[in-house]
Amino acid sequence: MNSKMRLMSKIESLLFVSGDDGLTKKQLAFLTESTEQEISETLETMMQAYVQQEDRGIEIKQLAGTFQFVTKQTNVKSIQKLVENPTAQSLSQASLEVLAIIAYKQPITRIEIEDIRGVKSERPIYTLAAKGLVQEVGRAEGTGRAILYGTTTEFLQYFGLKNIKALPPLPEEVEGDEMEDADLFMTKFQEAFGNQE
Amino acid sequence: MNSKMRLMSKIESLLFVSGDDGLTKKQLAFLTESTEQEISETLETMMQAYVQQEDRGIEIKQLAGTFQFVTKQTNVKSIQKLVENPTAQSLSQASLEVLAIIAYKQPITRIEIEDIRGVKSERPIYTLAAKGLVQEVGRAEGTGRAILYGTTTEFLQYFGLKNIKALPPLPEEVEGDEMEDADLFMTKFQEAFGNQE
Amino acid sequence: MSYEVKVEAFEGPLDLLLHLINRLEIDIYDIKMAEITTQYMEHIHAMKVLELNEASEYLVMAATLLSIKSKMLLPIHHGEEMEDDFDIQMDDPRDELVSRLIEYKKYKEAATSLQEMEEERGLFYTRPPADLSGYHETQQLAMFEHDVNVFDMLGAFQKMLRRKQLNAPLHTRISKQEVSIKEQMKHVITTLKQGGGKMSFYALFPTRDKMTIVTTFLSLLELIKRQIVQVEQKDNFDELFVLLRKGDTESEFEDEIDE
Repeated sequence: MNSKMRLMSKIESLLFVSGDDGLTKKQLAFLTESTEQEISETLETMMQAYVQQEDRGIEIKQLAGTFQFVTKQTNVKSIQKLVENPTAQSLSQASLEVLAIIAYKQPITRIEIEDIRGVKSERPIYTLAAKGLVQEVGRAEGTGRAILYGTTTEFLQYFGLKNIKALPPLPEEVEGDEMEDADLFMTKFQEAFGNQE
Repeated sequence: MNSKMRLMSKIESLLFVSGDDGLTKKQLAFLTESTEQEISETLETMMQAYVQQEDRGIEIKQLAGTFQFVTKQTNVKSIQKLVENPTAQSLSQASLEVLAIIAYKQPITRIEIEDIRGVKSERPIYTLAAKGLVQEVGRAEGTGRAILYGTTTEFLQYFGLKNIKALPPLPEEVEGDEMEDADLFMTKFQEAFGNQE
Repeated sequence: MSYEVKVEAFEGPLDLLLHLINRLEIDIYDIKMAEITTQYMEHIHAMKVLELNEASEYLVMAATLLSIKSKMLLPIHHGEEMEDDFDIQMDDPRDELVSRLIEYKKYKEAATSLQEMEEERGLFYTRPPADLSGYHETQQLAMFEHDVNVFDMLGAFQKMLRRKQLNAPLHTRISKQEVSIKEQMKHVITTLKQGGGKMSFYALFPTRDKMTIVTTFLSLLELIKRQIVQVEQKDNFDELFVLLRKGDTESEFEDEIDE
C-alpha cells in the first residue's frame, strides 16, 4: 500500500513537470522503475480519485497514448478570467522570449522560433511587430518562402543599444565552466607549443 | 464546507496553469471571486494537506513573491531521469562570490565588487547578467556614472527564496565601515609603497 | 615546494591568503607577516601566476605583504621609547589587510550558503505556465509590465532554457551539426588569407563553443603537420602567431586537404 502511494506521488510529480507533452505508460514505468502493469493499475486508481475528489482542480487525461494533467472543466470560468486578465509577468515573458530569440538569431522564421520555444508563437510575434520592435526583413529560400524576422531601429532605441552588437552575450555562450575550460585549454596549448619550438 | 472544497479545486486549477509565474493571494482572490482572508485560510489548509498526503507528488511553495506548485523533493530522482543535464546549471565559485556580494550589498558597482574580492570581476558579472540573476538597477552618482547592479526575480526563483528578505543573514558583521576601508586601501597602499621606494 | 598547488583553486590573492591563514592556523587578527609572506610567495611561484589573468592582482598583494612586513620590522630597530610612540601614534600596519580579509571572508561564506541553497533548489521542479492560447477569443496585445531592459530579455530567455531542459531526453534529439576537421582546415586557411597570411593564434578562436575550439585546434595541428601553416612565438608568453606558408595557391590547399 505504502509503495503504491509512493508510486502515485512519483507519477503526480512526473506528469506535473512534463506538461502538455504528457508521458506514456512505458515512459512512466521507466522513470519510476516499475512495471507497465503497476503503472496501468495505479493510473486507473489515480484517474478515478482525481475525478471524485471535489477539492482537486486537475485530472488525468489520456491523449493519443500519453497521459497528462488537465484542469477540471468546472473551473473553466476562473481560468477564463485569468486569460482575460493575464498577469503582466506572463505576457512579458512570452514577448521577451520571442524578442530575445529574434534579436540573437535574426533573420529567423516563425517556425524556427517555435522550434526553439516549443510553443506556438504567432501572437507574441504579432504583438512585437505591432509595437514596431521587430519587422519582416526578407523571405527564406525554399518552399513557402517563409517570412524572416529581424529587429528594428526602434528596438535598439527601446533598449538603449548603440547597435545590435552591443547586446550582451547569451547565457549559453558565456557558460562559466566552458569559458574556463577554453582558457585552460589555451594555456595548455601555449605551453605545449612553447616547448615544441 | 463544500464551498471551501470548490475554492480549493479552483486554486489548484489556477496554480497549475500559471506554472512558475505563480499567483499572489490578491490575484487568487480576484480570480476565484473570494476574499483574501478566505484565500489565506484555504491556502494554509492546502499547503499542509499536500505535504502530509503521501500519495501527492506536488506541493505549494511561496517563491519569488508568488504561490507556485513545485514537485516534492522525495521524487527528485525520478524527475532527474526526465531532465536533460540536471546538474549542468550550477554556478562557478567566482559567480557565487560576486552574486553573494551583489545580493547583500545591492545596489553596488563593479568597482566596489572588485574591491571586496581583490580580483577583476567583469566576467562573472557578465555571466550572472546573462543568466538573468542580476541586472542593472541604476547608475551611481558622480563621474563615470557607473552601472549599479542588483538581483532579479529570477534570482529568487533560482535559489528558492520567497523574497529578498529570506536571504540568510551575513556571517557576523564586522565593526567599522569596511567599504570605506576597502576604498581607501589602494590609495593608502600606493602612498606607503611609494614612500618606501 | 612541499606540495602541489592547483591553479584553479583560488579566487584571487585574498582567497589565497585566507587559505594560508587557515592552513597555518594563524589568528586572523594577529597575522605573522614573515611567515605568511614567505608562504604567499612560494604559492604564487608554484601557481605560475604570470600565466593567470589575475597576475597583477597577485603581484600587488605580494608588494602589500612585503610593505607591511617591513613596516612591522621598523620599531624593533629603535629604542623602547620609540616603540611606545609607535603604539600610540600609529595603527597596526596590518589593520587594513585584516579588515579586507574579514570583509571578503564574509562574502565567501555567503557564497557557500548560496551554493547550498542552489543545491537544495535543485531538488524540486516547477513547470512553465500552460499554453492558454486556446482560451483566447480575440487577438490580444501583450504589453510590457514596466520599462523592460536587455537584462529582462535575457532573464526571459534563461527561463525558457530552464523550461526546455524538461522533456528532452525522451524525444529524439537532433544533435548539433558538427563541423568536420577538414571543413575547419579550409575555414582556417580562408581566415588566414583574409588576415593577410598572418594572424594571432587567439584570433582564430573567436568562438567560445567548446566543440568548435577543439575542432579548430585539431585542424591547426593537422595544418602544421602538413606544413600548410607554421606557428611563431618570439619569446615565452609572447603572442602566438599562425602563418600561412607563402607561394601556395588555393587549389593546392584544396587538393592537399581533400587527400
